Amino acid sequence: MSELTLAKAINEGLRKAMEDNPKVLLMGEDIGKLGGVFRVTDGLQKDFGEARVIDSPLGESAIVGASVGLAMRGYRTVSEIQFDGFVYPAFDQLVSQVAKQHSRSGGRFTMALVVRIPFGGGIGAVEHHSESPEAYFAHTPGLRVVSPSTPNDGYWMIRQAIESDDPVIFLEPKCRYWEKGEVDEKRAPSSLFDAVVRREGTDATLVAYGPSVKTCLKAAEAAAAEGKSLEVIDLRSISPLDADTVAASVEKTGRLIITHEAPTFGGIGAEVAARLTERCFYSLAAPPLRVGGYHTPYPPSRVEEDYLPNIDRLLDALDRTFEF
Amino acid sequence: MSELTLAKAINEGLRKAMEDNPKVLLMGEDIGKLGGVFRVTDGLQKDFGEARVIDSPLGESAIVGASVGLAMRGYRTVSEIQFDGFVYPAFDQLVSQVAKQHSRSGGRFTMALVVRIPFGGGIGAVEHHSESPEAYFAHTPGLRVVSPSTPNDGYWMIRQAIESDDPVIFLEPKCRYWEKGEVDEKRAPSSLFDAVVRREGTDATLVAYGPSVKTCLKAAEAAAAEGKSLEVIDLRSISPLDADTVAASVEKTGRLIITHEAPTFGGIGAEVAARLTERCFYSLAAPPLRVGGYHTPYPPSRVEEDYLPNIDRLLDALDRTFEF
Amino acid sequence: MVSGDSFVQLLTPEGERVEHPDYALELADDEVRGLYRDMVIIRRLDTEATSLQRQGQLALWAPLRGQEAAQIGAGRALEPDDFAFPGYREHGIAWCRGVPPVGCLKMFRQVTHGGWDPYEFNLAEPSIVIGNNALNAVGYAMGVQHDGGESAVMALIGDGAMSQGDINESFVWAGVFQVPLVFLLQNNHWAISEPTERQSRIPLYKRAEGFGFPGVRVDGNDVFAMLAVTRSALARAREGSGPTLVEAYTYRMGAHTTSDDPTRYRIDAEVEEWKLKDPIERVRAFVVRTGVADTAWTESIDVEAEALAREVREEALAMTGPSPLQMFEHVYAESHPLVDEERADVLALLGAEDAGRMR
Amino acid sequence: MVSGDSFVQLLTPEGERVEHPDYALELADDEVRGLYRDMVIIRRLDTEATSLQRQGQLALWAPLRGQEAAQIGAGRALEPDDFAFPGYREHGIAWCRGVPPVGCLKMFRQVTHGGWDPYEFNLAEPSIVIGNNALNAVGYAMGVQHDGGESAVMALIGDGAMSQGDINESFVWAGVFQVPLVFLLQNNHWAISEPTERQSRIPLYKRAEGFGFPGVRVDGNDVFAMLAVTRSALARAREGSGPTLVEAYTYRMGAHTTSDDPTRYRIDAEVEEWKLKDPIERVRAFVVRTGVADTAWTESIDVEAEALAREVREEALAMTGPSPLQMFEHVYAESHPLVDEERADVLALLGAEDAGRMR
Ligand SMILES: Cc1ncc(C[n+]2csc(CCOP(=O)(O)OP(=O)(O)O)c2C)c(N)n1
Ligand SMILES: Cc1ncc(C[n+]2csc(CCOP(=O)(O)OP(=O)(O)O)c2C)c(N)n1
Ligand SMILES: [Mg+2]
Ligand SMILES: [Mg+2]
Repeated sequence: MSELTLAKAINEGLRKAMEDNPKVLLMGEDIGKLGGVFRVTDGLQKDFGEARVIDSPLGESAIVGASVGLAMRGYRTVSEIQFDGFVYPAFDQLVSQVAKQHSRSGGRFTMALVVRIPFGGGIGAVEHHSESPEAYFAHTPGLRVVSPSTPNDGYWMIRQAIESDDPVIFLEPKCRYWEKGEVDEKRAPSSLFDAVVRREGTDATLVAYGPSVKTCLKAAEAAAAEGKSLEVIDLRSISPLDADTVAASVEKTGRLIITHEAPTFGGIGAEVAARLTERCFYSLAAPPLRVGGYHTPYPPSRVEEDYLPNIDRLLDALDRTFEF
Repeated sequence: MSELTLAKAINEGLRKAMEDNPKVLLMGEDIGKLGGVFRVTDGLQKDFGEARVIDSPLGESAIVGASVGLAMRGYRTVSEIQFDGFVYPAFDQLVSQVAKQHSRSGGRFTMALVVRIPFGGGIGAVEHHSESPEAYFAHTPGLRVVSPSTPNDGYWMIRQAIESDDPVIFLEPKCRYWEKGEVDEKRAPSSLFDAVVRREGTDATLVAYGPSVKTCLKAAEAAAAEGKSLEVIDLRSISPLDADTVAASVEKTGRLIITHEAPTFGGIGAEVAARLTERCFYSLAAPPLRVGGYHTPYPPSRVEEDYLPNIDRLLDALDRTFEF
Repeated sequence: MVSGDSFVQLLTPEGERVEHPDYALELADDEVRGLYRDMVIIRRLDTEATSLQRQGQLALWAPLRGQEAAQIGAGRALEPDDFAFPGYREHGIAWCRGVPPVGCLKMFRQVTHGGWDPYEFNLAEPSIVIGNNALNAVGYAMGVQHDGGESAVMALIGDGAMSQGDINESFVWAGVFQVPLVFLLQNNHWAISEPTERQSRIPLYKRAEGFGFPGVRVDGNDVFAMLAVTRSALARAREGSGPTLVEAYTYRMGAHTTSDDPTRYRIDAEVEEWKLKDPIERVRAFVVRTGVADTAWTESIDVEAEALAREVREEALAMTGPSPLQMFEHVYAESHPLVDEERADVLALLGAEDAGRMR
Repeated sequence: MVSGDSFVQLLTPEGERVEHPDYALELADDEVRGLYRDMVIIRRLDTEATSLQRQGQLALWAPLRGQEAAQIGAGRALEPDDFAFPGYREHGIAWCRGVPPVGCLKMFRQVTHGGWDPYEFNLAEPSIVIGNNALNAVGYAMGVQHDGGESAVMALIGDGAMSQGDINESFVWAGVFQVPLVFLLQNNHWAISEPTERQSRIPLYKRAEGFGFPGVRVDGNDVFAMLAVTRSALARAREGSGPTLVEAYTYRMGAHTTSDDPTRYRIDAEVEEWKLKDPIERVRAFVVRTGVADTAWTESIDVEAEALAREVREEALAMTGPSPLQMFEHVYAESHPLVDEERADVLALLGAEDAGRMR
């Protein structure tokens, strides 16, 4: 048991994975000497050497494209995309090779690789440093997409992602990097792809992942003060989606709100809403509501508080679901 | 009035746009001398010259990236991506520049450009030639995404897309390229972003776009034989989404089925289902159902008939919605 | 040839053996006969596949006619432990790797997206997305390097591919990490309808220098030169001296694919001119004149090729598509609830259809 | 310097004027003073912005310290009609284009993603995504070409950017279409924590040759050489002779950005060595020794810079963020139902908050 920040917890998880398996390599821009711009890989090159923690040339397509070849050779790369907004040059390799090589080769090639991406806003950054691209990946068969919301999950999920024989897009909520939490190095909390109930409640279900989980927990606090009991579910895995856990909750509460920072239109919230409506149609007392980013480019961070789902917007949605 | 194939209708629309506006340029791989692998730009280089119909070097990122610069200089490019599966190298330019330049520049730069993409399956092609990437673009604020399903729409929508001051992803249902239909060069059928009711009905609403519209009409025929009256809506525009037209229908029928070739998970169907459920909650007699591609890479075309939404799958969904 | 630029040639179009200061080549007679046989056979198989497509038995075919020497020379330079990343036209490379001829037809008949076990032949499946394979090859080569392995890697690219970002990034990485990789560029003068001049105003092999590794242009229709130059490039790679760009200066005699119509963009005169540089004819002239083989033997090869073609045709026609349910196999290596759920849906649907619900 | 490779220099670090066969430069005294003034002012403004960030007034700042000559030399070579595509560190270029100094701070204060009207100054907004701007520049240059225009275009790129696919594709296109474009590469030896050697084993300017156009390396800390070489490259572009890659060999004296910690990856000795090559000092030495200006004048420039810095600070502090509703402006040029709907939602929400619904 130790108290770690999310960034440090992931760092420890990476270290453990590298100790356990010599085939694990880290690759990315500035991850070695610098330890990554968020220091998530801090100290790893010093301890595992430049051959296993590779400061790569620039070029996201190359980082991911090379990871594909290394996977074919039996290595397990954990590559870092420096910021969410810089993953798009790698989109072609992710969609055309990472996601398809396993099925194209009839299961012979295994794409056991992880692509780490610090994602989301709320840190007052400049453009392209606050995006939430998860829906692009979730809509891509062949990829798995997960996001830890706590240090304990950060430590365990990165290890589980590395152990997975499938490619995992590992989305790290950068605005939570410096928040501390208990990490139990002894016992994995649950499987990589299970959603967990972070707070039990009876009146409505709030579904979130990554950075938005904490926002939901705060909103649940505020709602409790108003006599409303909210259940908060942390999806943890965006693809595959643990619909069973959400359905169980919705059947209990009859009300569903999904939130994420990514634009609402065409976002994960739409999938959760559509899927759960089909599954729990008769349990729903109101339509699932979505609280997400707006249909605009991520705005200058001076106004990001107004763009990001916050407690007020969640409570507003709550009011609307109860008004139904 | 003339009877044209969809391919020829788009070709005529391009020709008209080039005649009307000298700033319109065409750019892409093999679009000039060859006239495009689907001959959609056939004859245009001969008539407008190599300076306006540009056989470009390979490289989708360059094709779109150069279009951005040409737009800044006041040109209106219609670039062709040879096949859906080859648009991903351009994804970064589309998401980071095409979609954002207008707002980044406070409205000074206008991204008046069109990216034509033959999309979808059903033509017995090899890998990467049958994909449906529309959800990626629809989830990207700053882009507009449309798809014609008839020759008349092909002729008019390409002209309207070129006239639009916003960037338009123009998805051409390649399996319909050779189907003929009436084209009325005199009167535009409707605005570029309106959905239209292709067939009126009272029992359930089928929503589709591009290649799937015809499949829905056939399914409606078959259903009629079984005494079920289906309303078929052609979205035409995927983003923005004409929710009003769909809502009006759903309030009438109480049942909604959305179909597309793209994987169901995280697809446009999810957005339509979630949005309409919120809008028409009390009118819905059953949850909106989705009939889409499966969560697999597009399969070898020998089995594409089993992957693609077809009449049977639509009728099966219909049975399920009525069983609710 | 672009701007009177020269290339490495060891066998003239007339079948004259010539020497090159940097590339000595000693070939035993049976090796020469082997190269000839390889080329005759893959050309015959290529012709057979083309006609199978014409008869509707393949969805598509990408003919290699004209590029036999480039592929056989490069393919025979590879050692069993080497690993290659081909494009969609590399039937000659596949042949050299030992892939059963029909393997190349599977993807074009669309019964699969693959065609063989990459690990059995140390040959990845064809990459259709231009450029992707070169970066994958870089990664594989980084792995070989990390293993301390002795083998080399080959990435097969085209003149059009040279304009793709991925290819140039692979040059950057290969140069920086000095990986054991040979970029085998078949400059067949066309990227579908676009001539090489549309991709570069200067010879393509010169691109390599700017990335810090050597580039060399070879007569791509000269199987001896292709073998010699590729061998030395692979040797360089294996000994840790880094990557090489080998430009095989050749010509695509046929259509880009069976759906292409070259008459729209190129003149016969050009094709005729290249016919005189045929990769097979020059070897035939050489072996007969030097007595390495007689016409009886060359005819026996034609017979063998004929038989193989018939065999491949039968195997091709026998290839049946996968079952619908197979599309759910290998999407993921580990179980995935959504895939399982959708597989069950299809199963139910198929059941329903069998139950006569078909309309 | 990499492998004893030479560069174009017209003014030594000691302030000695030297001649170069290919690049003659005649400068009137006031031109020389102008260049000196430019450099002193942007360095001072850069320092001011850095301290503003330290004081929490900017989200971030990308210091140009050390690259003043590269940017002023290149920036002053541009004609008003020319159009430039900068990165995030090009404050000196912006200054030369006439952008009010505070313009560069707007994006870093995050009150906007832009900072000026691109058409007013013929300068695009900074491109943050490495590589994108070079392809946009190619397209703009194609437009100039199509217009039959006389102007040139400049794309500003870095040593790290040289590894990005987009940059290399822009080289392909620029070479093939011979567009009026100058690639101004500031090789400041670092891409955040990665030395130039991580991007290429050979001098970067040599990359151009392989794409069919000239590359030249310049002493990037010599404002005279930068002006002369960039001028001739731009002239070449305007006269239709195609693109040029100009490598300004310089050094990033400060951190990559204010969030960076260079002590983690580079040694002081290197920085100290480059201090001796300071771009401003050598001009100061030159003007004073040659009598182009006296110390009284140089001091007056310091005073002017000081005043400007104060002005910029005040303007910066006065910059208030946009209203939340502004994020919905200019998402599209034409009306968009979803954007309108969401704007209305926010309006209602803000109303509700004003109505004291805040928790
Ligand atoms: C990224 C991408 N863009 C476009 C295509 C369509 N396409 C298939 S082959 C081809 C031309 C390739 O030319 P080249 O590299 O010279 O190879 P060749 O066909 O001549 O062997 C193009 C543009 C593709 N396969 N991938
Ligand atoms: C596509 C992309 N990947 C990663 C980054 C993160 N990043 C910002 S600056 C930088 C280094 C750029 O180095 P260089 O091109 O030399 O420019 P310099 O900062 O030295 O001026 C990186 C990797 C980015 N902005 N864009
Ligand atoms: Mg070619
Ligand atoms: Mg740099």
